[in-house]
Amino acid sequence: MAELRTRIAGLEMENPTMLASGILGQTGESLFRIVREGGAGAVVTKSIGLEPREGHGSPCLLELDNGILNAMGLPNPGIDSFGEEMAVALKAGAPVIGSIFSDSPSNFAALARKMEGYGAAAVELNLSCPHAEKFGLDTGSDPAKVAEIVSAVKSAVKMPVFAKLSPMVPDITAIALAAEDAGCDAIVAINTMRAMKIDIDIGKPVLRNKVGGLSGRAIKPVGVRAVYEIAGRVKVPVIGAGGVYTGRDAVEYLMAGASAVQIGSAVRERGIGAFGIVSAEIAEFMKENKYKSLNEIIGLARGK
Amino acid sequence: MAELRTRIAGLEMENPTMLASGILGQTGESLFRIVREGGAGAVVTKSIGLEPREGHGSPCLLELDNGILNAMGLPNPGIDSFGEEMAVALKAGAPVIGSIFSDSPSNFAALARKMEGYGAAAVELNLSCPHAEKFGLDTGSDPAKVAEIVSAVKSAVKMPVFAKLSPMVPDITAIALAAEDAGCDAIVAINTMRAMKIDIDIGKPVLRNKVGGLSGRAIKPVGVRAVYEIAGRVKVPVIGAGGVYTGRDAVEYLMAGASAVQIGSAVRERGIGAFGIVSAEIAEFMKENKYKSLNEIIGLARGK
Amino acid sequence: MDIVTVTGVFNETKNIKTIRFKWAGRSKPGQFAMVWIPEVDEVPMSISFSGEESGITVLDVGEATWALHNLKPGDRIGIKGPLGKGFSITGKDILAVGGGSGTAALALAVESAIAKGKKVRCALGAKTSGELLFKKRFTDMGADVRVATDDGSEGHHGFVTQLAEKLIAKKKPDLIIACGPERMLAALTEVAAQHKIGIQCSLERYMKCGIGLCGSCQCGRYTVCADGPVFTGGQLAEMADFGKWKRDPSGRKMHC
Amino acid sequence: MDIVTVTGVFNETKNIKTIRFKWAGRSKPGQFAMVWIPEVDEVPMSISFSGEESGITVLDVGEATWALHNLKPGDRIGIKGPLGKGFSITGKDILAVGGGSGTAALALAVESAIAKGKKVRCALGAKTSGELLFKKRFTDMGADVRVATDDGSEGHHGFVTQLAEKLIAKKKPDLIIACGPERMLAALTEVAAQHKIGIQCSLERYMKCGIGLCGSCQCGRYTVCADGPVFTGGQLAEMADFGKWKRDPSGRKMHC
Ligand SMILES: Cc1cc2nc3c(=O)[nH]c(=O)nc-3n(C[C@H](O)[C@H](O)[C@H](O)COP(=O)(O)OP(=O)(O)OC[C@H]3O[C@@H](n4cnc5c(N)ncnc54)[C@H](O)[C@@H]3O)c2cc1C
Ligand SMILES: Cc1cc2nc3c(=O)[nH]c(=O)nc-3n(C[C@H](O)[C@H](O)[C@H](O)COP(=O)(O)OP(=O)(O)OC[C@H]3O[C@@H](n4cnc5c(N)ncnc54)[C@H](O)[C@@H]3O)c2cc1C
Ligand SMILES: Cc1cc2nc3c(=O)[nH]c(=O)nc-3n(C[C@H](O)[C@H](O)[C@H](O)COP(=O)(O)O)c2cc1C
Ligand SMILES: Cc1cc2nc3c(=O)[nH]c(=O)nc-3n(C[C@H](O)[C@H](O)[C@H](O)COP(=O)(O)O)c2cc1C
Ligand code: FES
Ligand code: FES
Repeated sequence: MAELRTRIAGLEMENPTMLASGILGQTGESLFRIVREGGAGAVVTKSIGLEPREGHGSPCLLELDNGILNAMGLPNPGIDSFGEEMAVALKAGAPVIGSIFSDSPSNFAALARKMEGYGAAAVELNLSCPHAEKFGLDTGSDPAKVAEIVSAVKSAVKMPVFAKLSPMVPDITAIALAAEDAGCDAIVAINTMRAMKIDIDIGKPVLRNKVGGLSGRAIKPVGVRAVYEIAGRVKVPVIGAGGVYTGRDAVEYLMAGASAVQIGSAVRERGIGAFGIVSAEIAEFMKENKYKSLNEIIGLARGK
Repeated sequence: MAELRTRIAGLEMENPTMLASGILGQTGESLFRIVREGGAGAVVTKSIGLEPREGHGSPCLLELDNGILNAMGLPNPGIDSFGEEMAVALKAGAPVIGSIFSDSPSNFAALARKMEGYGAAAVELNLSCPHAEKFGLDTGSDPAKVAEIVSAVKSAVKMPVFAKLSPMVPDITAIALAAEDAGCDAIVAINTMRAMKIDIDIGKPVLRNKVGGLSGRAIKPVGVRAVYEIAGRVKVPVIGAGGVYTGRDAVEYLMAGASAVQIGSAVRERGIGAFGIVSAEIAEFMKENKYKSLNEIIGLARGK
Repeated sequence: MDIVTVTGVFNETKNIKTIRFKWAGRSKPGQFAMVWIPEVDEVPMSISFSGEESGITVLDVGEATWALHNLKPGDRIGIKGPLGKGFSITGKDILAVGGGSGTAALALAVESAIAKGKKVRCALGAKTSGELLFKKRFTDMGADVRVATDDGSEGHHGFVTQLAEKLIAKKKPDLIIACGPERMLAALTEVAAQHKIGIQCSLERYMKCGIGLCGSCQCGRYTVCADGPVFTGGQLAEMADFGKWKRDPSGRKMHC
Repeated sequence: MDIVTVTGVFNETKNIKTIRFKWAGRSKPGQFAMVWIPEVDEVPMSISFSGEESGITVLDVGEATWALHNLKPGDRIGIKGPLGKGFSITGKDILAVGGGSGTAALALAVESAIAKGKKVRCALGAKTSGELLFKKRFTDMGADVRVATDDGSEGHHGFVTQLAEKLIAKKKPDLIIACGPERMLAALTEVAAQHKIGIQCSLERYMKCGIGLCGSCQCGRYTVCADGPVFTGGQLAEMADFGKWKRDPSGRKMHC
């Protein structure tokens, strides 16, 4: 099997697949299992805020023909009770990346400090939730605000800081560059896209929150484009997300310039084993095409 | 059959389906045929600029699993030779909406004046091409620039002015409101989303331009959301576009608040008859659910 | 999601109703559905009737269940499902233990076990006689039904777990299947372990997505909606949370 | 799009080569493909060989066709197709008229007509003897092949349309199928009309998408890639542009 071990912003991973934030990442035991049974190279926690939040009402998730629509609304137990989950998750041995969200640079910094204290390998700043007021796009679409948050977090912690971006902006590279200039260590792209489903037999939006975020197959072409554009401009590694279901999807992101991929929606279809399966498929593709290392693939389509 | 006749910003349409800009809309005869044989209630021309443009090289269009990716690059014969096409198109009897693109308010105004001279029923401002430098998103994502262009065009022509918007912005309602405040008579949403496809067996982006615009099924949830949000804020009619393949898709847009829908990518699967077929399916849905007029459906999911 | 039309709403007890709807979901015993009541809520419900007209059996405890109780024939609701993994019935002599509305989760299992010629005894528990669910339905199916009530108004006066112990003492079943309050299930699991009887319990945890993505139903290492809701005694033994801790909608741990 | 591996590149004439590749496309006679040469271009090409190893037959006229000529076995190209509507062969006596590389579009039609036991005569035209395409292939298939060259180096000295008229005069065919320069096709259509013979011509128009969306191949009311590329004499008669006007990549009208 081709060598899949990789290192991103200092994090050692057995393979380039990570659990995306918000998928089963709320408890220590589920994170543990996604590493040990699922085969993930790293896991990102559910986005955690300062206070407990119940999130939006139900229905908050809907399967569409070619994607998943969710409006979870950032439910989370609050940072203070998350330490015990982290402790369990860390036992799995893979890097645990703490995802956090907030509405101000100082609160982001406070959350990051706690995550670092809990033993997170890195922190991922959710600057891109498309359906939670005040906690997402308002901030994440403004390069100055993004820079401010990244700076605040960088000066609060020693661990690597990842910025997770939304595709709902006219120029995602401007945001990525602002994050990089402010010191961020990796860019994650993309979060879900603001979307909705109306059930015409009922005549109403299905989601209780009406509007949600679209993930899965539908957004892969947008995610690949975002990674391609960002990787052409920043020096820090880029982590791809959006519609990775198979090894071939992952390779597409890698060729676009991603150093690793996150997997979320695919867990519905492929189970928590998705990470191991996708990794095996990447290795198979590499073998068939005689690639020896991930580095030969990463950025290949950029003509590097 | 349920009554499908409708009136949008003064345009009388036999049914609420329109040809979307850029699909077969480059010649008078094709526009004529899409009305007469295809059954469209109105047609929008290919986006026309001041000078002839060849567009991007090939491959410039690709079918994906759940959408179409194109980077045509706004090829067009230039406004001066478009009069003869308009003359032919107008003979079909349905409203012909002239789509135009440019890089400055005064050029937009000049183009609109010519379109009006050619007999266009309305002009659609393409403020949203995601893959043609200078002619799309830079302008279309800035409310001030959008307002300036709409104002310039409004003072140049008497016919209704439609603004066609991109979803690649954090807040599409802000752009729609700017367009409305500047006097625009209808909003069209959405244009394609910046996206790409890398062929991993070849290891290269497929499109010659690398990046293109995603249309079709994949973008419907984003389009419906955009229409829902815009229709909740503006008073002018909204025209929905993005992934309309069936009457049920059209009804979803109508319930979100659209007064009409545009159809583009679906022509690949359903042929130029798509407009008549979709209209018949809308009528069938209305009959089954005992709706008597389009007005009962339009905006229904908004709880109006 | 399927939009289905309600065909009938039937009283089962004074606070439990069955809602039947046109949906041939081919559910396996023990599976559930996420039921969307437009403009109200979406909640997990065991599928208690299958066939051309499936059904759910609902205890009114709050807004969503109240809205379900007030449905009328012709109303439309949304059904996502069938979801999760159900019971897998092995052995010849089955003891089904149901507490309150949890009995709904057992209905298709009892039905199919009897159809397959197995001997089925049921121990049903409720606060009071009038709240016993499916006593007649299970008896009509051919099950040997015994009941327990907290107030002693019918059958065994006390917990249904005690009744179950009595039935086990009388004759050891090959398999116990159960659904009800988690502490009842925890007690029953111990009983089963003592008697070395296989047991499968259907758990009810706070669910949001129902399809194994959101993580809100996590119990120990298991995702209840996707790995369960039915778990074997062996799996339950692994779950430190089982019978002790549950999680609220924000994911905080709370006592069961 | 399918990524296929080139299995061989064969000289047909001094400036025409056939590229074979592993692709069982089940193309009907007269259909075409959009052929992607990575990092170079994508161009429409008639499918001239079918079966497990399909093929295209390419006249070198510019960058893309030059790149196709320089492919080596093992190289990978992209194939979108089969696209368009092909010939529909009726009658017993077929006259196939090919001009230059246009003959490629006729190959599968000639092959299948002969396989169905029809009598096929071919009139092939080129500038000079060495540029005649598929003379041997069609003869080997069992067609009666006649040729015309502009320079008189072989066969009839002059246009292939004149040769076709001679063959028609000898014996009136049931159907004419043709592909070549549009003015040749226009002339041939007139001949067919005069003799009241059914005709089907395959048109070559500037194509970008190949699937009926972009409109660049529009000819009169027809979209050549989706409605064609093969059109009947009746359809051609409706197209005011046919043989007179074509469109450049920007959509401007130019003389053919
Ligand atoms: C797999 C599964 C199967 C179930 N089957 C049945 C059944 O067949 N019959 C039946 O009557 N009930 C069943 N339930 C319980 C049912 O889902 C809740 O009673 C219902 O959601 C209450 O909603 P409410 O708005 O009426 O009450 P609320 O006032 O919202 O809440 C009352 C209580 O119900 C529970 N609850 C609320 N929302 C949820 C939720 N989304 N997921 C889980 N529990 C919730 C909580 O414990 C809460 O305290 C099942 C639950 C699960 C997880
Ligand atoms: C349906 C169809 C089937 C065809 N089948 C064959 C075939 O079997 N064998 C063969 O040799 N040729 C065929 N052609 C013509 C072939 O597509 C062109 O010769 C080729 O595209 C030239 O590309 P180039 O880069 O080599 O030349 P360029 O230098 O780009 O152009 C040379 C000329 O080729 C034509 N051309 C260029 N690009 C296109 C295009 N995208 N679409 C149509 N014409 C174009 C134009 O007339 C141009 O002036 C077919 C064309 C069509 C439309
Ligand atoms: C149910 C669900 C919940 C999510 N929650 C979060 C979250 O809390 N924080 C975050 O940054 N992204 C969240 N996301 C976005 C994912 O992390 C990911 O960026 C997106 O789903 C695209 O990847 P996918 O197509 O593989 O799902 C969530 C996605 C889903 C489907
Ligand atoms: C091949 C192609 C060309 C297009 N050209 C234009 C254009 O010139 N101007 C424009 O405003 N939109 C253009 N669009 C966008 C469509 O008008 C429409 O907004 C979009 O495709 C979404 O609708 P659909 O999903 O029905 O295709 C083009 C789309 C396609 C697929
Ligand atoms: S309810 Fe979402 S994972 Fe179980
Ligand atoms: S080539 Fe695009 S429509 Fe024919």
